[in-house]
Amino acid sequence: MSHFDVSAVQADFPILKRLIRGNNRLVYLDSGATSQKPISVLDAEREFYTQHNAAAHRGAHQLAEEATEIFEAARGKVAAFIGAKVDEVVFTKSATESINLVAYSFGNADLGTKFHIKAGDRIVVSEMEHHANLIPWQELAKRTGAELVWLSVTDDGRLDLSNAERIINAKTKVVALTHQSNVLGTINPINEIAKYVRNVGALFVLDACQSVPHYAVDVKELDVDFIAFSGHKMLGPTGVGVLWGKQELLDEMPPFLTGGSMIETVTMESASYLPAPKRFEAGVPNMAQAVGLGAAVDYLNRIGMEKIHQHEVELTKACIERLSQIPQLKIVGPTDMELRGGVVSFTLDGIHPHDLGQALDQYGIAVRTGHHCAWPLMKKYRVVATTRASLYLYNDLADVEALVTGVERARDYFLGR
Amino acid sequence: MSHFDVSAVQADFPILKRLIRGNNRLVYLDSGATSQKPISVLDAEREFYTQHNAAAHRGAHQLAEEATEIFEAARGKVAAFIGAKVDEVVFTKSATESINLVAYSFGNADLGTKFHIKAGDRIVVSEMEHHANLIPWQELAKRTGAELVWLSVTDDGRLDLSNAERIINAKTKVVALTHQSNVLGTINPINEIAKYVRNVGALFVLDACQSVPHYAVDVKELDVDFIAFSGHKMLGPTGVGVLWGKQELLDEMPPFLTGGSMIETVTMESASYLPAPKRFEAGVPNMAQAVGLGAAVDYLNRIGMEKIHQHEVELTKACIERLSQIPQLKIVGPTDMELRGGVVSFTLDGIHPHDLGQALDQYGIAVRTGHHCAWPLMKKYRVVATTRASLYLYNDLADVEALVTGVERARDYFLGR
Amino acid sequence: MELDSLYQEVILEHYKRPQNKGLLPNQTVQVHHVNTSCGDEITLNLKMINGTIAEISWDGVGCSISQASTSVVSELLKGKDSAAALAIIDTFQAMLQSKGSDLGDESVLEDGVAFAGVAKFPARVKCALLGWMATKDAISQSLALTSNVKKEQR
Amino acid sequence: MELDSLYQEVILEHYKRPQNKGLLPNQTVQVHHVNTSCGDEITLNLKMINGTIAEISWDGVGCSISQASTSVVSELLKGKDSAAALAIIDTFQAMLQSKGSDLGDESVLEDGVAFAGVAKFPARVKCALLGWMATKDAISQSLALTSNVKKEQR
Ligand SMILES: Cc1ncc(COP(=O)(O)O)c(C=O)c1O
Ligand SMILES: Cc1ncc(COP(=O)(O)O)c(C=O)c1O
Repeated sequence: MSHFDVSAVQADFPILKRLIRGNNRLVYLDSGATSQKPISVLDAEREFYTQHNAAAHRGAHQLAEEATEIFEAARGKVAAFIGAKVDEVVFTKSATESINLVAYSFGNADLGTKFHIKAGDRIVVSEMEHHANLIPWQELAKRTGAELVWLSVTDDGRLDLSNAERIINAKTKVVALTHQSNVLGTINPINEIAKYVRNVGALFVLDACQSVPHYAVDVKELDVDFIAFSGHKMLGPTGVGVLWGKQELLDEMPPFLTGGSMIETVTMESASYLPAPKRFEAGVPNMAQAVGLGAAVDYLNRIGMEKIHQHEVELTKACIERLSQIPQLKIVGPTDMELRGGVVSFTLDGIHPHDLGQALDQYGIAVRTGHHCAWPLMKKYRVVATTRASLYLYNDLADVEALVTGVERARDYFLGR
Repeated sequence: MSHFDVSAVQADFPILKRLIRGNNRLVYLDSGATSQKPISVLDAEREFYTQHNAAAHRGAHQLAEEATEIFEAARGKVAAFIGAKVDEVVFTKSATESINLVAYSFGNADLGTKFHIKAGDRIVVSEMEHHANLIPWQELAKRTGAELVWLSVTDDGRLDLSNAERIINAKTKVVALTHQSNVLGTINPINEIAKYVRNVGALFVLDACQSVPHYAVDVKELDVDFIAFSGHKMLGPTGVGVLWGKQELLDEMPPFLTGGSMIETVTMESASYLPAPKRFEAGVPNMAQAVGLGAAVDYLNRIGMEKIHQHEVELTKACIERLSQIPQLKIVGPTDMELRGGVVSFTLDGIHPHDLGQALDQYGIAVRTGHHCAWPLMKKYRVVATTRASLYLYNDLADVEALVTGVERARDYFLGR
Repeated sequence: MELDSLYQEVILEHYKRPQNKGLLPNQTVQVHHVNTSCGDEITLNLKMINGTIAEISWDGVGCSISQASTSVVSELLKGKDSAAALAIIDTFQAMLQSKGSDLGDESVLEDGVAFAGVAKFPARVKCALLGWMATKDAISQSLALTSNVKKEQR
Repeated sequence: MELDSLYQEVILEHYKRPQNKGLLPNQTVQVHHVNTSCGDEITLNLKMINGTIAEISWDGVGCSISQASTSVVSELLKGKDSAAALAIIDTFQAMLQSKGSDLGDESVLEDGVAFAGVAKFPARVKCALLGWMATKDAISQSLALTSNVKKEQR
């Protein structure tokens, strides 16, 4: 386990020194919900505010020039991180906004354009989607009369592609899928699915919330049209997300939010719009947050995404192995490391996840319990909720051991009495 | 000029110590675009990240509990600041999003509900709107077939209400107006206009971007239905805005962004939604930014909005008086202090605002030049652009003097050669 | 240890042997409540006779706190009239929202005071309230039914 | 002083006495360009004769930089053929986007080198390019016209 110096990484995250419920070391295993932030990200934001703060793209004075340059440099960093062109990176407030942006923009598209969705068209999602990549499509389907159809999941937590060709049929205009499930840890075979999508000429939207933070993602290699992810899950600040889209698509799509800084000309009657990314960034942007995200990307690059991935794979493997030794425990999701990320969901016979999570919290271990914003998936697997441990670069084997010991203690606490 | 200790205030804003274009003191007169931030706001964000960061409303562990509590406390502060109930405060990413939220939500409303807009209905704005409070309504009108109509401005920069009763007629479903013009400084007589709006039973949306940061605004006194404003213009972080709406309206309106944390139940086919504010806050929220905005509100309260307003009125008065002594200079907007805020736009004969702004920047003075995202207003007054100085609590008479001297120097530089 | 202050013996008892679990027929009102943040669900049947709670039966899935607290409320309110029942529910709710300052009146809440510790865990307050809010809702609905019947009779 | 490095004498000269300002008739192509961040506008007429720029005339409102630079380009490209004109425009654009490292070749850009200082003021680069981009657009459109005519003749 020497891909990089994990204890040096831990030292960069001040919150890891916190004591929980009295005197317990914080064992943070909830990075799938939101990651912690290194000092360098906080410093980048502070430096922006104390040295360069002004409205980017809106002033000719020195601070405004500097703010513009630093903000655009952050865009450049994010673009390079995912192998994109700089103008293909749109800053949003979150992955949720990114996906809604695409769905609303499609909904705004004129009849006859390739984005227009109408009754008879089909939108395809999957049973393992986070609500953020499900409900916007339900709503778009409702508004347009299109049909919402989905790929199922198999009992071992994989996407069922056996009927993919029937589901992704000629009527299909959009396929919206998650890159990695935030519950199961499953990584979906995007290039394979892309073939079905391309065959029918549909648009492919990828929810990359759980992939971009954890392993190298290159949009040129993924054969998709849009990807969405959040800054706060990849060491960045809250309040910033990213939509990447192919330039020729972004430049043709109708805008979503309208207002200042995204217009070409405006009269009282109507307005015309700038090309992407500005077209989709109405208003004074979330400058400090974009800058913080740029610093997060610098941090991840300094460690190296390949090493981070290796580290997480080893930890996850250990985590699954050790948890599986607890007789009452059932892993929900794949138990092999083939196409699998560092998210481990499980149930414990006779103990509700809420109670388990509460006990773990008492020992300083932060996990997520509940439906994980993937309620249909819970119903599919006939569980009310699961307990989820999610790993990141600052976790180590001691954290995994703490989890396992914690689960055993909790079990004995509830079932032993 | 002793409403409060301005130099003590200045000491709280580290950026004011910056030197510009060599060795000039920064004279920041662009707070109308974005304000500077006191250390206490930056510290509040940092403390959130280094002590309590976790996904609010999504976890049962201690950090998640703390994050939820601190985030909701910020909502409470903002609510108290504008005299609202806590559940009436929706955190958005910006005023631009707040206004778009309302427009899109109306657009999503079912036929028969009070928010539904259709062909034959009327949406009323004014000629002095910022693009953020104009284009969303143009687009809504386009999508629904409604008619967009507007109140004019008079030559002296006031809203022309002489035909208000004809403009705001029985067909009118929405009136969207700015509280204070970001170009002219004009404060509109909202209570007076509200009478026309109430007479016809329309919904009243107020763009409070330039009012809430500068003087006490109480939503109970304003007879409006929604107000929108941005955190970054009131000492808060970028990436956070507010929508206030009457509770009974917010609870009935369809959602805008959909995704996690705003749902009641979800199946593959459809979802039902929580009441406001959660209904309108899909996804992991901009927690640190909301917390920073809470700290900004604390800071403003510590000085006192009444004192801040008095201070700005005196500065603005001095600014208008002194600028008016420059023969080539023309103020665009009211020159008396009756219903007027601290934004002063002007033109200088023979010198384009871009050139003037450039020269001022060279002397360390940051102003805004251009159309100020109010292009139709520029056309109305037959100017290409104006130069705008906007004042805030950290400005003083020395800043006003610097501006006047700077304008004179610039005039001599361009016209004297 | 703080975990014990949350998981009182009484709570774990009710969790293991929940009272009135399993829906009984002939209810006056049936309600279905969901804890939207975790997915826990409860269905509750309320049978009123002459303005008095004759029977509360329920079914559902949930954590120990929500199961035990539903068990407690279903026992506690049996035989009470609507007004008294609603008052007790309010007392319970106030205790849970007190952040730990209100330890509950055992003469009113009986086993319900065991949930006083939950108030210190904000994320769990909803669990403890799930069954109680369902009961409150059911009582309100049954009152509305009665007043409708009365109106019709007039 | 840095202001002088931006506002070179040559620029202020052109600003005060702009060349070819006022639209001439009989243009091959007319274009209208806007600087979306400040509202400056320009209309430009291009007259081509046998693939050579016979005349550039223009009108519009704008700052000294945009007015002067349009004046310069309208003089400089007169008599050049399309290819040469486009190459000169590219050279100018490269200089302005160099952030100050490219001082411009006076033998190619003539008065245009006076705008080298603008490259250090990113917000003003668009001003200096407004007339040049309009000219580039007009030349491209005239080339498209010619090739369409040729296609029709075939
Ligand atoms: C009057 C007015 N409305 C709306 C806005 C838009 O605010 P933001 O860009 O923060 O969304 C601004 C500021 O730019 C403004 O001055
Ligand atoms: C797979 C997936 N999609 C979408 C989201 C939504 O991200 P956010 O809440 O940051 O918008 C999340 C995280 O919550 C996620 O895990």
